[in-house]
Amino acid sequence: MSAVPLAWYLALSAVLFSIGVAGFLFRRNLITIFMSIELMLNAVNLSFVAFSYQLRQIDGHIFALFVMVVAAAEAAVGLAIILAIFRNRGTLQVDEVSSLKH
Amino acid sequence: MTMQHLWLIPALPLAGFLILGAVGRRLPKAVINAVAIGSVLLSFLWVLKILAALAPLEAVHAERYFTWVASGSLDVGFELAVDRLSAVMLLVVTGVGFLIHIYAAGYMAHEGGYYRFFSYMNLFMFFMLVLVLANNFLLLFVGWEGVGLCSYLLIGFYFLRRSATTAGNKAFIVNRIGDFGFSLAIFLIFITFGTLDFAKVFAGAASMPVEHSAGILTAISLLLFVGATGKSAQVPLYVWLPDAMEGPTPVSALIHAATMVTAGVYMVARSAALFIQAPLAMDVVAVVGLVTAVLAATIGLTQYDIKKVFAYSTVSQLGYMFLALGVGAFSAGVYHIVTHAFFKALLFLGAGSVIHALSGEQDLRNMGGLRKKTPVTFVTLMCAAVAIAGVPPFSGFHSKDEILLAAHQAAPWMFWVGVVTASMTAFYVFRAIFLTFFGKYRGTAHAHESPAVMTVPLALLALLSLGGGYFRVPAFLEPLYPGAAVEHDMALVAISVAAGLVGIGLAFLFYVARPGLPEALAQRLGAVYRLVYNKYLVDELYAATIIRPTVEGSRHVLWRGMDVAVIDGLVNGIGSWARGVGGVLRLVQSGNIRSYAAWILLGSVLVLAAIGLAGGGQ
Amino acid sequence: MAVLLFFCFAAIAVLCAISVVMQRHPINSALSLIGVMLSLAVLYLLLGAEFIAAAQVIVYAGAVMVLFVFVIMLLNAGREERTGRSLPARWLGLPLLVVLGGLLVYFVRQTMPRSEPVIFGAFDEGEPRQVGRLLFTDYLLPFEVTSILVLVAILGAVILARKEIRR
Amino acid sequence: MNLLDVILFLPAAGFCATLFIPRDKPGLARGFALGLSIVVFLLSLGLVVPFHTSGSGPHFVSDRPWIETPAIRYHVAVDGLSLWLVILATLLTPIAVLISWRYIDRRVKEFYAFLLLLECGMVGVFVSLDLFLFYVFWEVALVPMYFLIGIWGHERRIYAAVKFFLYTMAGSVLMLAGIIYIYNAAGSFDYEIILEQLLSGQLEFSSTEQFWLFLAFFFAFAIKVPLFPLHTWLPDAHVEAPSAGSVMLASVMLKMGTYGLLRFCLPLFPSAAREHAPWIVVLAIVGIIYGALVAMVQPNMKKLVAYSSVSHLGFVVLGIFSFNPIALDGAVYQMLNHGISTGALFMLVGYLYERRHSLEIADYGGIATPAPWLAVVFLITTLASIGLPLLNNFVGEFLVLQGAAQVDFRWAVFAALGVILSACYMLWLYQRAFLGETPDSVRKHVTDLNAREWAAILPLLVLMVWMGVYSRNFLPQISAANALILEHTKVNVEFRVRQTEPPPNSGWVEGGPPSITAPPGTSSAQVTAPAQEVSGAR
Amino acid sequence: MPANFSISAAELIRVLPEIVLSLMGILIMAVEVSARRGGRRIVGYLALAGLLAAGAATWIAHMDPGFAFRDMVVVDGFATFFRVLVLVVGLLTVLASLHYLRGENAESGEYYALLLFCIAGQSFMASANELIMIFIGLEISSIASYVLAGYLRRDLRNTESAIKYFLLGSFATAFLLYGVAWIYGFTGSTDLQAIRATLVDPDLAPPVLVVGLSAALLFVGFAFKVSAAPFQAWAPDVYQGAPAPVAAFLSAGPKAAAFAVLLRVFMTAFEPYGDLWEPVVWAAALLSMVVGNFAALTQTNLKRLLAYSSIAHAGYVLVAVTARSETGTAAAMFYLAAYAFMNVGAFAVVVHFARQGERYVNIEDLAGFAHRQPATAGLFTLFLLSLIGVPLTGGFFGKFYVFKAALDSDLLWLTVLGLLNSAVAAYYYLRIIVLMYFHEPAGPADTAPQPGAPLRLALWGSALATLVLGILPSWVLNFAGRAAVLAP
Repeated sequence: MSAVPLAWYLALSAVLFSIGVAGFLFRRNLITIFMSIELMLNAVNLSFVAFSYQLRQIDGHIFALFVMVVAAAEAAVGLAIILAIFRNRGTLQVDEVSSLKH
Repeated sequence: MTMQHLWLIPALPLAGFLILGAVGRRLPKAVINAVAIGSVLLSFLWVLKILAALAPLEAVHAERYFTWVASGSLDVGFELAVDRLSAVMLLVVTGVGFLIHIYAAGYMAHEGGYYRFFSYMNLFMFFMLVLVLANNFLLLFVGWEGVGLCSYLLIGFYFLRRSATTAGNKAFIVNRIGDFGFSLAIFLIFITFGTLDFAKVFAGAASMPVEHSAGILTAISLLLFVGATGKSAQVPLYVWLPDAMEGPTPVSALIHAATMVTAGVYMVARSAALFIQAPLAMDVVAVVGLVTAVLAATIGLTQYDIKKVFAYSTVSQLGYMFLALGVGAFSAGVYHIVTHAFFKALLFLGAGSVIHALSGEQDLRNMGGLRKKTPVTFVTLMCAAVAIAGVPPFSGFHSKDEILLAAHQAAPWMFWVGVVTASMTAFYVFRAIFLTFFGKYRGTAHAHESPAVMTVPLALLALLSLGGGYFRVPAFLEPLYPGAAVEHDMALVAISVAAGLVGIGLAFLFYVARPGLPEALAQRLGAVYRLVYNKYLVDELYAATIIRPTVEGSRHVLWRGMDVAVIDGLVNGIGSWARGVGGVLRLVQSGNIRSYAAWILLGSVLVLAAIGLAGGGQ
Repeated sequence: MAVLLFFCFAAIAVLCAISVVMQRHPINSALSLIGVMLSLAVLYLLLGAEFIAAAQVIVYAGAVMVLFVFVIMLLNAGREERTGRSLPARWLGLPLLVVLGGLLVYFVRQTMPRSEPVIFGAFDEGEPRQVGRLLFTDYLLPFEVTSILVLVAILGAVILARKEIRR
Repeated sequence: MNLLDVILFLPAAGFCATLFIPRDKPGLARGFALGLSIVVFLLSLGLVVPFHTSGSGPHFVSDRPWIETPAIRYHVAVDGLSLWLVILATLLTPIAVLISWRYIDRRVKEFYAFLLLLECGMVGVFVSLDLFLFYVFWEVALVPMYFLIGIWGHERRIYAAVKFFLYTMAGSVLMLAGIIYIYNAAGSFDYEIILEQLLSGQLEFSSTEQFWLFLAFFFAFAIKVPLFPLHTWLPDAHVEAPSAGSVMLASVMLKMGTYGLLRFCLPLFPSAAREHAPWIVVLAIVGIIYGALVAMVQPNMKKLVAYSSVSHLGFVVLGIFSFNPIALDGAVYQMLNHGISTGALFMLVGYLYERRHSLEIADYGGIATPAPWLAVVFLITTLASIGLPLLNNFVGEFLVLQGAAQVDFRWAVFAALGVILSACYMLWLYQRAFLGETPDSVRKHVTDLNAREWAAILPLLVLMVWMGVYSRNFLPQISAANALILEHTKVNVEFRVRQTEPPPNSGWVEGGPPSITAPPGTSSAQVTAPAQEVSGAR
Repeated sequence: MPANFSISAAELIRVLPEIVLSLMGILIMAVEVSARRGGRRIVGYLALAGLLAAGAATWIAHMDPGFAFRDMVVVDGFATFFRVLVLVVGLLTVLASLHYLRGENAESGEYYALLLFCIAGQSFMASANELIMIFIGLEISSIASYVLAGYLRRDLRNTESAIKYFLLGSFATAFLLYGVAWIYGFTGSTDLQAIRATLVDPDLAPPVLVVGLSAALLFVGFAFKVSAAPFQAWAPDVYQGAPAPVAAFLSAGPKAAAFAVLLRVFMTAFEPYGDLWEPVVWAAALLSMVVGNFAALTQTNLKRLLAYSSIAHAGYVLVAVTARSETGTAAAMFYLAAYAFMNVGAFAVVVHFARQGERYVNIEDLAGFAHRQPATAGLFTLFLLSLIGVPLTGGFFGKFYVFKAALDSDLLWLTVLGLLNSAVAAYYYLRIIVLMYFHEPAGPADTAPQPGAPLRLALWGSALATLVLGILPSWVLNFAGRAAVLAP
C-alpha cells in the first residue's frame, strides 16, 4: 500500500468527532466538556482539510481557519463563563449546574 | 255571506281577561264581576245574535281573519267557523259558562285572588270558544292547549297548597301526553291531505275508501283519539281529572265537568268524517269509552270526597260519550255533552254549595242531614241526581237512552255493560246525596244555605237538568250525522231505566235504610274493596313504572352518569391526560446539560438515520 | 512513509482523544488534547495544508490550549467526582455513540468507495501565500467580520470575567 | 358605507370608546352602552325595509377587498336568514345592558365594553359572506364572552370560561382547516363565488373531501349549538356566566352554530350533508330527549334552563337536517324563538339571583306571593318555552315537527316526546320556585319587578306573543332565504338519500315501518300493527 | 499574480447596516469608557439611535439589491425582511432593557454594544449567501448571546443559563460544521447558489447519501438555534435563567435569524432534495408543537412558560418550512414577524412585572394584575391572544398563512395536528389571562410601578404592530411574498 485513501482521513475525522461527543456526554468537568467540543471542532477541521485535498482547492483551509478563529473566540468566552460559574458556585461539576429545570 | 264577526265571541272574554289581568288587582269587586260576567254574557248574547242571523245554519259559516302560519305548502289561517255542532257547543259553553260565572261570584267572594280567578276563567272561555269555533286542526289545537293551560292555572289556583299545584302539573302533563298523540295526528293529516282545514280534510277523507284493515285514516283517528283520552280523561289518561278537584268548585263545574273535558268528545265528533272511514278506530273508541265508564263508576262507588265522587262520575260519563261516538252515534254523544253539562255542572255547583255551607268540608263522612239546613241546594242536587240516574223524563234519560240503544245496535254486550254502569252511576250519585242530606249531621262546622247569587244559577241549572232533554240535539245535528237515528226499543229503554232505579234503591238501602251495610260489605269484599277504594292503584302504578324510573334514570344514569361521568369525564380526562403528558415532557427537562446533550445526540442520530436511510434507499 | 506517518499520528490522535475523554483530571485532558492537535497538524501537512498545520500548532495548540491550561490552573480544578445524575447520558449515551460513529463511518464508506489515495505533495496549494490571497479576495468579508467576532469575544470575556460590576 | 356597516362597526367603535371612559364613572359607561346599543337596535330595524320594498335580498351588500393575497374580502350582506338574527342580536344587547345595571357592580366599563364587542362579533358572524371574515367574527365573538364569564361569573367561573373557550376553539380550528382547504380548491373565500363554482360544477369536491370538510365545519358548529354529546360546556358556561352573559350566550351565540350549519354546511357540502343527515338527526333527537330528561332533575335553575336549551336546539338541528322547506323554516323560526324565550328565562333567573343570591331551586318557593308580576312574567315565558300555542315557540316547533314528519314520521314521533318532557321540567320548576308557601328568606328578599326590569323583559314578552300570533311578519323572509338554500343543496348531489319532498297522499310510511310508539296506555299492538300492514303492503 | 482587490461602494452599501451596527457598538464602548457616570445613561439611547440608523441603512441597501463581496452576502427582499425584523427585535429589546437594567442597577455600555454586535451577526445571517458567512454570523450572534444570557454574572441563574447555552450551542455548532464540511467536500463550494447548481446537475451531483448527511447535520445545527424539538431542551432553561429582556431577545432575534438561514439554505441549496428532508422537518415541526405546548400546560414560571411556547411556535414556523413552497417561505417570514412582536411584547410585560432580581416571575404572582394595571394587563392579554391565534391579531394571520401554505402543499395531517395543537396551547395562555383577570389580587402585594416611557413604548409598539399585522397584514405579507422567491 503506497498511500492511504482519503476515506481513511474522513473516517478518522468521524471517529474523533464521535469521541468528542462521548466526552461531552460522559465527562463531568465543565472544562473537560468544553475540551471535548474543541475535539469535535478539530475533527471537523480534519474533514475540511481532507476534502480540500480531494478537491484540490484551499477553500476548505479557509474554512478550517475560520473554525479555529471561532474556536479561539469561543474559548475566551466559554472559559469566562466557566470562570463566572466557578465564582458563583465554587464547582465545575456539570451536574451541579442544574437548578433551572422542568 | 256576510261577515258575522265570529271573532267577537272569543274576543270578548279575552278582553275581559286582559283587563282583569292587567289592572284587576286595583279594581273593586263589583267592577271585576261586571267585567268577568259581563264579557261572558255579551259573548253569549253575541252567539245568540249570530245564530239568529245564520239560522237555520245549514251550511258552515267560516270567516278567515289572517294567515297565522304559512310555510311551503302549509298555510294555516286564523279562521273561525260555525256550524250546527259548534252552535250547540257555543250555546253550552257560553250559557253554562255564564251561569257558573255568576255562581262563582258568590262562591269566591271571600277568597283571595278574586280578580285572578276571574281573569283565568275569562281566559278559559276565550280558549274554549276558539276550540269550538276553530276551522282547522291547528287552531283547534290552540284552543285545546289553551284550555289545558287554564285548567292548569285554575286547578292550581290555591297555589299555596302543594297538592293543588301538583294536581295542576299533573293535569297539564298528562294532557301533554294526549296532545302528543293529537299533534302527531295533525302531522299525519297534513301529510295525507296537504291541508289542515276541516272542510278539505273531511272531504278528502270521505273520498277515500273505508279502511277495513288498518291504514292511514285509522292511524290518524287513533292518534286523534289519544289526544281525546287526555283531554277527556279516558283510560289510561284519566288520572288527572280526580286530582283536578283541587281547584275551586266552580272550576270543577265549568272546566272539569261541563265544557273542557268534553272537548275530546267534541273533537272526535268534529272529526267524524275521519273516524267513519276507520271502523277499527271506532271500535277502539267504543271499547275505551266503555272500559272507562265502568272503571270510573266502580271507583266512584267507594269514594268519600264529594267532589271526587262526582269527578269519577264525570270520567264515567265521558266514557259513555265515547261509547256513543265509538258506535257511530255521534249526535247521541254530543247530546250527552249537553245534558251532562247541565246536570254535572249542577252536581258540582251543588256540591260547592254544600262545601261552602260547611266552610270547606268535602268528606261525605262528615256530612249528613243537611236537607233542612240547605234546602235549595238539596232540591237542586236532587234534580241533578235524577237527571244523571236516567230517570225519565229528565235530561239524562234522553241522552243516555240514545247512547245505550246505539250501543245495543252495535253490540249487545256493550249495552249490558252500559246498563250496569248506569246502575252504578245512579247508586253512587244517590249515595252521595243520601250521605250529604240524610241521616244525622256528622260534622262540626256550622252549616248555612248559600246566598242567592249561588242558588239562582243552581235553580236555573236544575231546570235545565230536568228539562234539557227536550232540546232535541240529535235531530238538530241530523244534517251533520245523517242516518244516526236509532230505533227506540221500549224493552231496552225499560231495562236501562230499571237499572237506574235499582241503583237508587240500593243506595237508599245502604245509606238510609241500613247504614251499617256498606261497612259490612266492604269488610266482606276485603282486598277487592281496598283495590277499588284506592282507585285500582293506577297512580301508584304509573309512579312506579313510568315516573320514578324516568326521573331517577335521568338523574343517575343520564345526568350524573352520562353527562358528568362519561362525557365530562372524557373531556376532563383528555385535559388531565394532556397535562400528564406535559408533566412527563417537563421531567425530560432535567436541567442537566449532559442529558440535554444526550437528547440532542438522539435527535441527531434519528435525523441522520432518517435522511441517510431514505437517501440510501434511493 | 506517508502511510506510516498517517497510521502513526492517526493512532496517536485517537489515543490522545480517548485520553481526553477518559482522563479524570482536566489538566491531563488538556495535555491529551494538545497531543491530538499536534498529531492533526501532522496530518494536515500530509494533506498539503501547510498554513493550517502551522496555525494549528501556533494558534490552537499554542494559544487556545494555553488558555485552557491557564484556567484549569487558575481554578485549581481537581479530579472530577464520579456523579451520575444524567440518566439519559448514561443509558442512551453509549448506544447512541456507537450508532453515531457507525453511521458516520458507514457514510464515509458508502460515499467514498474508491477514494483517491493521499499522496504527500500532490497538493501543495495550502501555503500561506495562497491562503492569504484567497482570504483577502474571496473571503474578505468573512475575514473582516471575524474582527467583530473577536471583539465580541473580548468584550464578553471582559464582562463575564472581570472582578466586579462597577457601582 | 351602508347601514349594515354602521350596525356592524358602531358597537366596535363603542367598545373602543367605552375603554376610555374614566373608571370612576360607571354610570356613564352604563348610559353610553345603553344609548349606543339602542341606537344600533333602532338602526337595525331599518334592515327590514328593503325586504318589503324589493324582494328577498341579499340587501345591504358591502363587498370590498380587505387583504390582497390571499384574496380576503370584506363581504357582508343581509338576507332573510340573517335579518332576524341580526335584529335579535341588536335587540338583546340593550336588554343585556339593562339587566346588568345593578347586577354588575365592579369593573363596570370593561363589562359594557365587552358586551359591545360581543355584539359586533355576533352581528358579524351573521352577515359575513366571506368564509375568512366569518371565521374572524366567529372568534372575535368568543373572546368577550370568555371574559364575561370569567370576570363577572360565579364561583366556578374559571372552569366554565376555560371550558367554553377550549371547546369552541377545538371546534373552530378544524373549521379553519376546512376554510383554508376550500380556499385552496376554489381560489376564493367568498361564499357566493364558492357557491357559484359549486353550482356550475367548476368546483367539485370528491365525496371523501366533502365528508371531511363537512365534518370540519359541522364539528365547529355542533359544539356551538351544542349538539349532544358535545354539549357539556353549555351548562357550566350558563350557570357560571353573569345574567347578561347567559342571555347573550343562549339567545344569540348558540344561534351562531345553527346559523353556520344552515349557511355553510348545507349549501357547500350538500351531498355529505344529506348523506349524514340521518345520524345527525338521531343526535338531534337524542339531544331533545336527553336534554329534557336531564333538565328535569337539575337542582339549579340556570342548569335547568341550560339543558332545556340543549333540548330546544335539538329541534333546530332536526329541522335543518330534515331538508324540508317547512322544517327549515321552523328551524330558523325556532332559533329566534329560543333566543327570545330562553333569553327571557335567563333574564328572569338573573332577576331572582339579584334578589336572593342563589340559583338553587330549593332556596326559593312561593315567589308568586311577594312578587306576583314576576311570577306572571315567568309563567308566560315558561309557557312560551314549552310551546304553548299563540306563543312563539309553538310555531317553530310545529313547523319543525311537521316538516320532519314529512321526511320520516319516526323523527317527529321521538322529537315530539321532547314537547311532553319540556312541560314536565318547566312546570316543576315553576311549581317549586314560584308556588307554595313563601319561606321567610324569600319573602324578605324577593320583591316584584321594578321599572328597569320591566323595560328589559317587556320587549321579549311582546315578541313572544307577536311571533306566536302573527308569524306573517317574520316567516316570509325566512322562507325565501331557506328556499334558496334548499335549492343549493339539491345541486351536485347523488341522491343517495331519499327525496324529502312530501310524497303525495299516504306517503307517510316512506322509508320503512313508522314504528309509532304506542301512545302511552293504548294497546301498542293496535297502533303499530296497522302501520306495519300498510308498509308491508307497499 | 495580483489579486482583484477592489471593493465598490455599492458592495459596501449592501453591508451598510452591519457596518453601522458595528460602528455604533464600538462607539458605545468608547462612550462608556470616556463618559463617566452621567454619560452612562446615554448608551442605551445611542443603541437605539444605532438601530434606527441601521434600519435606515437597511432601507438604503434595499434600494439597490444584489450580491456583494464575491457572493458572500446578498441583499434581496428576504434579507431586508429579516434585517428589519432583527433590528426591530433589537429595538424592542433595548427599550425593555433600559427599564430593566436601571432596575438591576446594571446599566453599562458593554451590554448595548454586545447587543448591537449580536444584531449585526444576525443581520449578516439574514443576508448571508454562503456557508462560511452564515457560520460567522451565527457565531457572532451566538457568542454575544451566550454573554448576554449570563450578563448579570453574580446571579446563579444567569451564569447557569449562559453555560448551558454556551456548551449546548457549541455542541450543536460542531454538528453544523460537520455538515458544512461534507457538503463542501462534495460540491466544492460553500456558496449556496453554487451548491444548488451542483446538486441539480446530474453529472456533478454527489451521492444522495452525502446530501442527506449534510442536510441532516445542518438541520441539527439550525434546529438547535431555532429551538425546535428534539433540540429544544436548552431553551426553557436558558430563557428562564437569562435576564428577562435578554430572554425576550433570545426568543425572537436569534430564532428569526436562524430561521432566515434555515430557509435560505434549505430553500436554495437543498431545495432540489426537498423530498429527502421534508419528512424530517415534518416530524420536527410536529414534535416541536407537541413538546412546546404540552410541556407548557403545567408550567408556572412565566419565562419558562413563554420558552415552551416559543418552542411550539418554532414548530408552527417549521410547518411552513415543511410546505417547501414560496407561500410557505412567505408564511414563515410573516409568522416570525408576528411572533417577534407578540412574544417580545409578552416578555416586555414580564420585564415590567418581574421587578428587581426577577422576584415575580411565577404566574401566580399575576393574580389580579388586571385590577392593578389594567392597561398593561390589557396589552399582555392582546399578546397572549395573539399567541393563541385569535383573529385580528398578527398571531392569527401568522397561523393562518402557515397552515394555508401547509394545506397548499397537501400537508393535511400536519395541518390538522398543528391546529389541534394550537387549541391545546390556548389552555396555558388562557391560564395567564385567567389569573390576571379572574382572580382577585392576593393580598396587598407591593404594586409594580407603572412602566416607564421606554417600556411603554415597547409595549404599545408591539401591541400596535400585533394589531396591524392582524388587521392589515397585506403590506407585510406582500413584501414577504415577493421576498420569498429564493431559488432561481
